[in-house]
Amino acid sequence: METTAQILELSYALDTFYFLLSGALVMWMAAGFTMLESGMVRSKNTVEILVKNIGLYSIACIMYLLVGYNIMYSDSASSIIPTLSFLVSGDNSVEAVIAGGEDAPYYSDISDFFFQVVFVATAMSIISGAVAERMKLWSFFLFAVVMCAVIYPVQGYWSWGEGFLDDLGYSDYAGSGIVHMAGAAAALAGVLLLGPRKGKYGPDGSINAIPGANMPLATLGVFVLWLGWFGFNGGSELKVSDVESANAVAQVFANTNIAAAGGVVAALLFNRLLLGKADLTMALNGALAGLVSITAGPDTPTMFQALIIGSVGGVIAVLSILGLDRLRIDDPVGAISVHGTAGIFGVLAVLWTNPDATLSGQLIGLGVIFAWVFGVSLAVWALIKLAMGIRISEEEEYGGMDQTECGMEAYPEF
Amino acid sequence: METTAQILELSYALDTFYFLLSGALVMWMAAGFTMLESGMVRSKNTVEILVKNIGLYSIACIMYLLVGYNIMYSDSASSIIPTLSFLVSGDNSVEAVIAGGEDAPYYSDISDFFFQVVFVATAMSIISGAVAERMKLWSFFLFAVVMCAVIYPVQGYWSWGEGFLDDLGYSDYAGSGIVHMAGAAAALAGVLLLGPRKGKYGPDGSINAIPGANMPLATLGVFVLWLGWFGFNGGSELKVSDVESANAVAQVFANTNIAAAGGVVAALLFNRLLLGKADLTMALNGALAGLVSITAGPDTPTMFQALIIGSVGGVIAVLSILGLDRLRIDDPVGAISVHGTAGIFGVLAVLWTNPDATLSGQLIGLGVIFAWVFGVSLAVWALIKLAMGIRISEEEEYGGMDQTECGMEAYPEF
Amino acid sequence: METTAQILELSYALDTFYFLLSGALVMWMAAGFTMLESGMVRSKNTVEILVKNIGLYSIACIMYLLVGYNIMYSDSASSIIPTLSFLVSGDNSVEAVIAGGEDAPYYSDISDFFFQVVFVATAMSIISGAVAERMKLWSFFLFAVVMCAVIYPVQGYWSWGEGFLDDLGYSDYAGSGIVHMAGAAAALAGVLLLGPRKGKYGPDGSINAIPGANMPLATLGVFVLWLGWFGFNGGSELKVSDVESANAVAQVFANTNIAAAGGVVAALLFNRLLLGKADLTMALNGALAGLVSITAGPDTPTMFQALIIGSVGGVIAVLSILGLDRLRIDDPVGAISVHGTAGIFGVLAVLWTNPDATLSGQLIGLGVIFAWVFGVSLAVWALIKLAMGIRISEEEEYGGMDQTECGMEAYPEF
Amino acid sequence: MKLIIAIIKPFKLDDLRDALSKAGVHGLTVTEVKGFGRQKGHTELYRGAEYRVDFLPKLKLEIAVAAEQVDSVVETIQQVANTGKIGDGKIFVLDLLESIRIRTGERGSDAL
Amino acid sequence: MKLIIAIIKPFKLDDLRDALSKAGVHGLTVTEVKGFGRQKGHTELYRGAEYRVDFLPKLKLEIAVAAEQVDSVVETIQQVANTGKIGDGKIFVLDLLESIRIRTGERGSDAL
Amino acid sequence: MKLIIAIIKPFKLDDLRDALSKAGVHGLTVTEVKGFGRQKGHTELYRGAEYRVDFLPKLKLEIAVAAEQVDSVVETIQQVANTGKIGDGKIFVLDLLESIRIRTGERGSDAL
Ligand SMILES: Nc1ncnc2c1ncn2[C@@H]1O[C@H](COP(=O)(O)OP(=O)(O)O)[C@@H](O)[C@H]1O
Ligand SMILES: Nc1ncnc2c1ncn2[C@@H]1O[C@H](COP(=O)(O)OP(=O)(O)O)[C@@H](O)[C@H]1O
Ligand SMILES: Nc1ncnc2c1ncn2[C@@H]1O[C@H](COP(=O)(O)OP(=O)(O)O)[C@@H](O)[C@H]1O
Repeated sequence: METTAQILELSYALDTFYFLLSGALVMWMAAGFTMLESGMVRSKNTVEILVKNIGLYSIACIMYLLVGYNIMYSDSASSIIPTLSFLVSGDNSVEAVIAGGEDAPYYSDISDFFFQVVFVATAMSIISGAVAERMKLWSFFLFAVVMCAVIYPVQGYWSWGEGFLDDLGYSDYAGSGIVHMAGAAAALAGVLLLGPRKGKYGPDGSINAIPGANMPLATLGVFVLWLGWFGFNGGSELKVSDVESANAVAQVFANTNIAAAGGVVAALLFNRLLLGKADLTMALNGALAGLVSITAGPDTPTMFQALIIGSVGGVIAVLSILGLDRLRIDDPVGAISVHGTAGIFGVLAVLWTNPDATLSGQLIGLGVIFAWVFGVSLAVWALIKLAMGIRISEEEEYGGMDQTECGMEAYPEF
Repeated sequence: METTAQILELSYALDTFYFLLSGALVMWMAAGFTMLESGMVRSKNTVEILVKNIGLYSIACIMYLLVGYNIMYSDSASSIIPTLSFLVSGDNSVEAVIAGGEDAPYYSDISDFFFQVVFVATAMSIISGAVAERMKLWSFFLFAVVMCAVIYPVQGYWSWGEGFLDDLGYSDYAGSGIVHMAGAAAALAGVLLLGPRKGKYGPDGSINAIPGANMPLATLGVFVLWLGWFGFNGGSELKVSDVESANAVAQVFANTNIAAAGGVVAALLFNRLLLGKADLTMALNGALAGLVSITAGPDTPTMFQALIIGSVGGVIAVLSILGLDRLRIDDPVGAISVHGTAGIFGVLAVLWTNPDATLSGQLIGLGVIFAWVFGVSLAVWALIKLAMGIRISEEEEYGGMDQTECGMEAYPEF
Repeated sequence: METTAQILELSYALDTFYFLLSGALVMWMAAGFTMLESGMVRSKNTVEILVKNIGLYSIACIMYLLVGYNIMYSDSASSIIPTLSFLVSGDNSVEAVIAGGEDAPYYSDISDFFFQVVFVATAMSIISGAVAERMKLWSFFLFAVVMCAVIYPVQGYWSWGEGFLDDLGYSDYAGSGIVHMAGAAAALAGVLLLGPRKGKYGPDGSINAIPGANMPLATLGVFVLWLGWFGFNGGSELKVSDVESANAVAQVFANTNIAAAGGVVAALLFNRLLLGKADLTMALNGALAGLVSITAGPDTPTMFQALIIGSVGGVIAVLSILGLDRLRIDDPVGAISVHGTAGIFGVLAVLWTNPDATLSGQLIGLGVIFAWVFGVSLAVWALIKLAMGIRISEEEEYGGMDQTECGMEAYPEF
Repeated sequence: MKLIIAIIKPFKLDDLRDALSKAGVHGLTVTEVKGFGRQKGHTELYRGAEYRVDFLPKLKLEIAVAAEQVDSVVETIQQVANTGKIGDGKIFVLDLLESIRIRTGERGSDAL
Repeated sequence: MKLIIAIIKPFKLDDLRDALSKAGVHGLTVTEVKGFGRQKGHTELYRGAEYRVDFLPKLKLEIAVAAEQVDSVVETIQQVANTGKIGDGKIFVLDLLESIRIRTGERGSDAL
Repeated sequence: MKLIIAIIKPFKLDDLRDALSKAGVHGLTVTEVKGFGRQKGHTELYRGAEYRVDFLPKLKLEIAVAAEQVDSVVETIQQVANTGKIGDGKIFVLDLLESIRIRTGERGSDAL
C-alpha cells in the first residue's frame, strides 16, 4: 500500500518534472523567434523587433494567467462557448494523487499551466515576424492582449479543452493547426490590413529583395527553435512515466528531429534546383516548416515517414514563400508560409499515419480554426486601426522604427 | 524490502538528475551574462568582456572546488567561522541511500557540488558587468579568485551552510540576497574605487549616454538568463521526487516566469510613461529585476502575487538605474540596480507571502551580507589597486581594452 | 509483482527521458559549432558556413537513419565487417521491459537512436570548421553523406558496437577518439588535399593572421558546446536510474565542467606568458580542448584529476595550433588541434585514472581509428576532387563564398 | 575636366545612378558620409540619458567628367536628388588637372 | 570659395563642430577614414600570429567655405584639433569652382 | 602641391602602401568606397527575389604631395595597382592650394 503510494508519488514527480522541462524548452523558443526575426529585418528596425518579442512573450504569460487558461480549459457545459473565470492557483493534494486510478491527477496542475502558457507565446511570436518593419509597437501589443486572452484560448477550448472540435475527431497532437496555423491566420489578417513594406513591390510588378541584416542571428534562432521543439512536441505526450509513454516520447523526439532535417535538405535542394543557389534563409524556413509539418502528429509515423513529411513540408514552405510574394503579401520572415501553409499540410499529413484521424475531422478543424482566428483577428486589427492606427508613417518607415518607437539603435557603432 | 530499496534508489536518481539539469541550466546563465554584457559595452571593449566572462566562470569553478565549497558547507562548531578544508570527492554509498529515513542522503553529493558551484559563478558574473570597459583584466581575475574562494562562501556558510543567519531565521530561498545582492555589493565596492568611464558624466553634471554596441546580443543574453533561472530557482527546492516537492518546483517555475514577465511589462510601461520611449535595455533590465525579486521566495506566492512582485521589481530597477546615474555611479549594464536594489526588494518581499519570514530576520540578513561582502570587497579591491592597479590608463580606455589587453578586435571587419 | 513491474516501467521511463534530454543537449551542440565557426571566419564566408552547418547536421541525421545506425550497431558475426541493413523502427514492448533481469531493455531503442544520431553530427561538425572559407559547399555535403553513412559508423561498430576494438579493451567513454579524433582525422585529410586559404602563409614563410569576423558569436558557440557537452558525456553513462549510475552521471557532469574550466585558465595563462596577450580565441579553444580531453574518461577521475586533465588539454591545444601553423596546415577554427590532438591526449589520459584501460588497448584504438578514418577520408576527398573539385576558384575565394555559393551576404548593411 | 562632388540623401542613389547613366556618365564613386547642416538631427534615449544625433547619413558621389559635361551632370543631379525638403544636399565642382585609368594608362577624358 | 579638407582624430569631432559653428560654419560633411602617416599603429595578435595595424581611424571633414572664411576656419581647426601629439592630422585647402544647393538651386556662397 | 586621389581594388592596398613608402610618400588617407563603372557587379538572390549589386567595393586613397613628386607617385600607383583587368580604378590629380599640419602649424610641403 505505502509502496504503491510511493510509486504514484514518484510517477507524479517524474511527469511533473518532464512537463516543466518541456515547458522551459518551449519558453526558449521565444528566444528563437526573437533571434530569427532580429536577423531577418533591417538593422534600423532591430531594436523594435527585440522589444516586440520580449514584450509579447511577457504579455502572453500575463494575459493567459489572468483569463486565457481558464477559457481554454473551462468546465463549460457548452462545447462552443467557454466560461470565463480568472487566475490560476492551487495544486493537487497528495491524497488525490495516491488515490490512484483513472481520474487521479498524475502531474502538477501548475506545471500544466506552465506548459500551456508558453504555447500561447509561440502562437503570438509567429505574428510579430510577419508584421515586422512597419507595424506600430503599441498597436501590436494591444492585439497581443486580445489574442492571448481570448482569440487563441477560445479555439484552444474547442480542440484541446474538450470542446466541439475534439468531439468531431479533429486530431492535432501538438498544434500544427491550433498553435501554428492559428498564429499564421492572425498574422495574415494583420498583414492584409497593413500592406507591404515600402519598396518591397515595384509599381511594375517587380519583387524586390530586402535582405535581413544579420544571418548568423537568424540561423541561431532556428537552432533555438529546433531545440525548443523537443519540448513543444515531446511534452505534448503529457506523460512519460511508463513504458508506452516513454516510447511515445522517444518516437516524438526522433520524428521531430528527422522532420526538421528533411525540411532543411528538401528546401536546400529544391532552391538549388529552382534558383541555382543554396539560399540560407530558405534552408532555415525549411527546417521550421519540417517542424511545423510533423507537429500535428509526431507520434504515429515511423522515422522514415516523418522524414518524408518534413521534406514535403520544406518544399511547400519554399513554394508558399514564392507564391505569397507573387500575391504581394509581404511577410519578412516567411511566418505565414512556414506556420500557416506548412501547418495546414501538417494537419492533413496526420491522415497518412494515424488511422484514428478522419479527413472530415481534419478539414473541419482547419476550417473552423482558420475562420475563427482570421475573422476575429481581422476585426480586432481593424478596430485598433481605427482607434490608434496600425502602421507607422512613411517617414518613420524610412528612418527606421528603432528611432521613433525606441529611441535607440541596435548597432550604433557600425 | 527490496522494493523499498528500489524506490529509494529511483528517487535518489530522479533527484540527482533534477539537480544536475538544474545546475546545467544555471551554468548556461554564464552564457547569458556574457551575451548581455558583450552587447552592452562598446565594440572596442567587447573581446575583453568576453575573456572576462569565460575566465571568471572558470576561475569560479576552480576556486570553489579547491576551497569555497568546503568553507560554505563546513562542519564548523562555530556558526560564524567556518573551517577550512580542500577539494571535494566521494559520494554516497548505495547502503546509506537505501537505509532510508530522515538522515539518508537522497541525492548525489557531487550533484550538489555541481549545483552550488554554478551559483558562485553567477555572483561573480554580476560584478564583471558593473566594472566593464575600464577595469584591468588581470586585476579582475585576481579579485575573482578571492571572491569565489572566500568572500562568497563565508556568507554562504552563514545562511545556507546552517550558520548564524540561518539560525536567526533569514529566509532567502534561492539567493536574492546571498547571490544577487552579494554580487552587487562586491560590484559596488569595485565601482566606487574605479570611478566612472571617461565621458560618462560631463563636468557640468550632464549624464551622457554610452550606447552598447549590439542590442540583439544583449537581448539574447536576457533570454538565456531567463531560461537558466528555471534551474536557479527550480533547483533550489532541492527535491522533486514526491508530490509536494513536485508541486513546489512547478510553482517555482511558474512564479519565476511570471515575475520576469511582470518585470518586462512594468519596466516598459514605466519607461514609456516617464521618458516617452520603449527603451529595450530597460525592458531587459526589467526582466532580470523581476527574476531577482522573486528569487528570495518563489515558492510561497501565488502566480498573481509573483506577478506583482516581479512588476514592482521591474520599476524599482528602472528607478535605481536612473538614480545611480544621478549619483555618478557608473554601471554600464545596470548590474547593481538589477541584482542589488531589486535583490534587497526581493528579500523583503518574502515577508508578504511567507509567514515564516520575519522582518528582523530579513533585515539582519541583508545587513550582514551587505556589510561583509561590501567591506571585504572594498579592502580586496583596494589592495589590488595598491599592488597592481585596477584601472587601465586613459589612453588605453580611449583606444579600447581589446587592443591592449587582448590584442584583437571583436568585429575586425566592420 | 505488479509493484516490481511498475518500478521497472518507471526506471525505464526515467532512463529514456534522461537519454532524450541528453540527446537534445547534444543536438544543441550543432548550434554551438555553427556559432563558433560563423564567428571565426570572415564575413564574406559566413552565410556559406551557416548553410554548411545546418545542412551537415540534417544530412548526418538522415544518413545515419538510412544506414549508419544499423552499421554501427549491427548483429554481425564478424567483429570487423558489420552487416548492412536499412532504417530503424519499432521499440521495446512492455512485456520485455517488465520481464526484468539482465537482458531486459531498460530504455527506449528509439531514444538510443536519437542519442547516437547527434553524435555523428558532432563528428561531422568538426570537419566543417577546418575546411572553412575555401571548400566547395556541395563537395562538402557529398563527403558528409559518406562520412555519416559509412566512415564513422564502421569504426563506431568496432568500438561501441562491440567489434574488435571493444574486444581489445579500447576504453573511450564518450568518444574522445571515436567521435572527436575521428572527426579531426577526416578534417585533416580534407585540409591536406585542400591547401591553406590564400594569404594565410606568405611566400617568405610568414604566418598571417586572418581574424574572424565576430568574436561574441564564437564565444557564444563555446558556451553552447559547453552546455551541450553535459549531454554528450552525461548521457554516455547510458543509465541514471539507480544510485551508482546517478552518482556516476553526477561525477561526469562535474568533471566535464571542471575540465573545461581548467582548459580555459590554462590556455589563457599559457598564452599570456608565451605571447603576452589574453587571446580570446585560445581561451575558447582551451575550453573545448579541456572538454575533449575529459571525454574519453569522465567517470573515473576525481574532480581534481579532471581539472588537471582539462588544463593539460588546454595547453596541448594551444601548442598544437601554433605547431600546425608552422607546418602550414591551415585550420581556421583550430578544429584539428582541439578535437584531434586533445582527443589523442584524452584517450591516453584514461590510463591515469582508469585501471581497466591498458596502454596497448588505447594505442591500438587510436591507431586503428585514425588509420581508418584518415585513410578512407583521403580516398573519398580525392574522388570528390576528381569528380567535381573540392576547392573554389581563386576569384571566388577573393570575393567570398557567400556570393558564389549562396548568393547573399551575412551582414549586408555593415 | 572637372570633379563633381555631390552630397545627397541616401535613398536617391538608385534613381540618380540611372539618370546619370542616361546623361552619359560611365563611372562614379560613392562614399557613406555623415552630414551636418541646417537639417536637424534627432534625439535618442539610452537608459534614461538623452543624446542628440546631429550627423545624418548622406551619400557622397564623386564624378569626374569632361568639362563640357559639367552643366548637364549638375543639372541632372539637381533635378533627381531634389525632394524640396531641407537636407537635400550640395553639389561642389572642382577643377581636375589630370585623370588616369590605372588599367590602361589612358589619360584625360579618355580615362573616364 | 574653397573646399577645406581636414583629417582629425575622431574624439575631437564634437568640440570641433561646436567651434566651427561659432566660427560661422553652417554645414560640413564627415567621413570615417583610415590614416597612414608618422603616427605608429599597433600590433595585434590572433591565434599566435602577429599583425601590424598601420592604418589608424581618423575622421575626414569636408567644409566648403567662402574665400574670406578660409583663414578663420583653418585657424579654428588647427587650434581645436590640436593635441600636440603625433597623428593630429592635416588640413588641405582646395579651390572650389562652384557650389549648388540641391534643394533650391542656389549657387555660390549662398549655397553653403 | 597636388592632391592625388586614387580609386583602387581593395586587395592592392598593402602592396601599394609599401611601394609608395619607397617612393617617398610619408602619409595618406584611405576611405572605403563603392565604385560604379565598366566593371560589372553581380546578382544576389534573397528568398527568391534577385537583385543586382552594381556597386563594387573599392578603396579611395588621398595623397597630398609636393608638385615635383606627382609624376613618380602617379607612376607608382599605376604600376602597382594594375592587374590588367577591368575595374582597376582611376587616378585623379587636383591642385592643392595649401596644406597645414595640425600638430605644428607647419604649412606647405613641410606639412606633408
Ligand atoms: N559648407 C558645407 N560644406 C560641406 N558640406 C556641407 C556644407 N553644408 C552642408 N553640407 C552637406 O550638405 C548636407 C545638407 O545640408 P543642409 O544644410 O542640412 O541642407 P540643405 O542642403 O537643404 O541646405 C549636410 O548634411 C552636409 O553633409
Ligand atoms: N600626405 C598625406 N596625404 C594625405 N593624408 C595624409 C598625408 N600625411 C598624413 N595624412 C593623414 O594625416 C594623418 C596624420 O598624419 P601623421 O603623419 O600620422 O601625423 P601628423 O599629422 O602629426 O604629422 C594620417 O593618419 C593621414 O590620415
Ligand atoms: N568618372 C568617374 N568618376 C569617379 N570615379 C570613377 C569614374 N569612373 C570610374 N570611377 C571609379 O573607378 C572604378 C573603376 O572603374 P571601371 O569603369 O569599373 O573600370 P576601369 O577603371 O578599368 O575603367 C569604379 O568602380 C569607380 O569607383
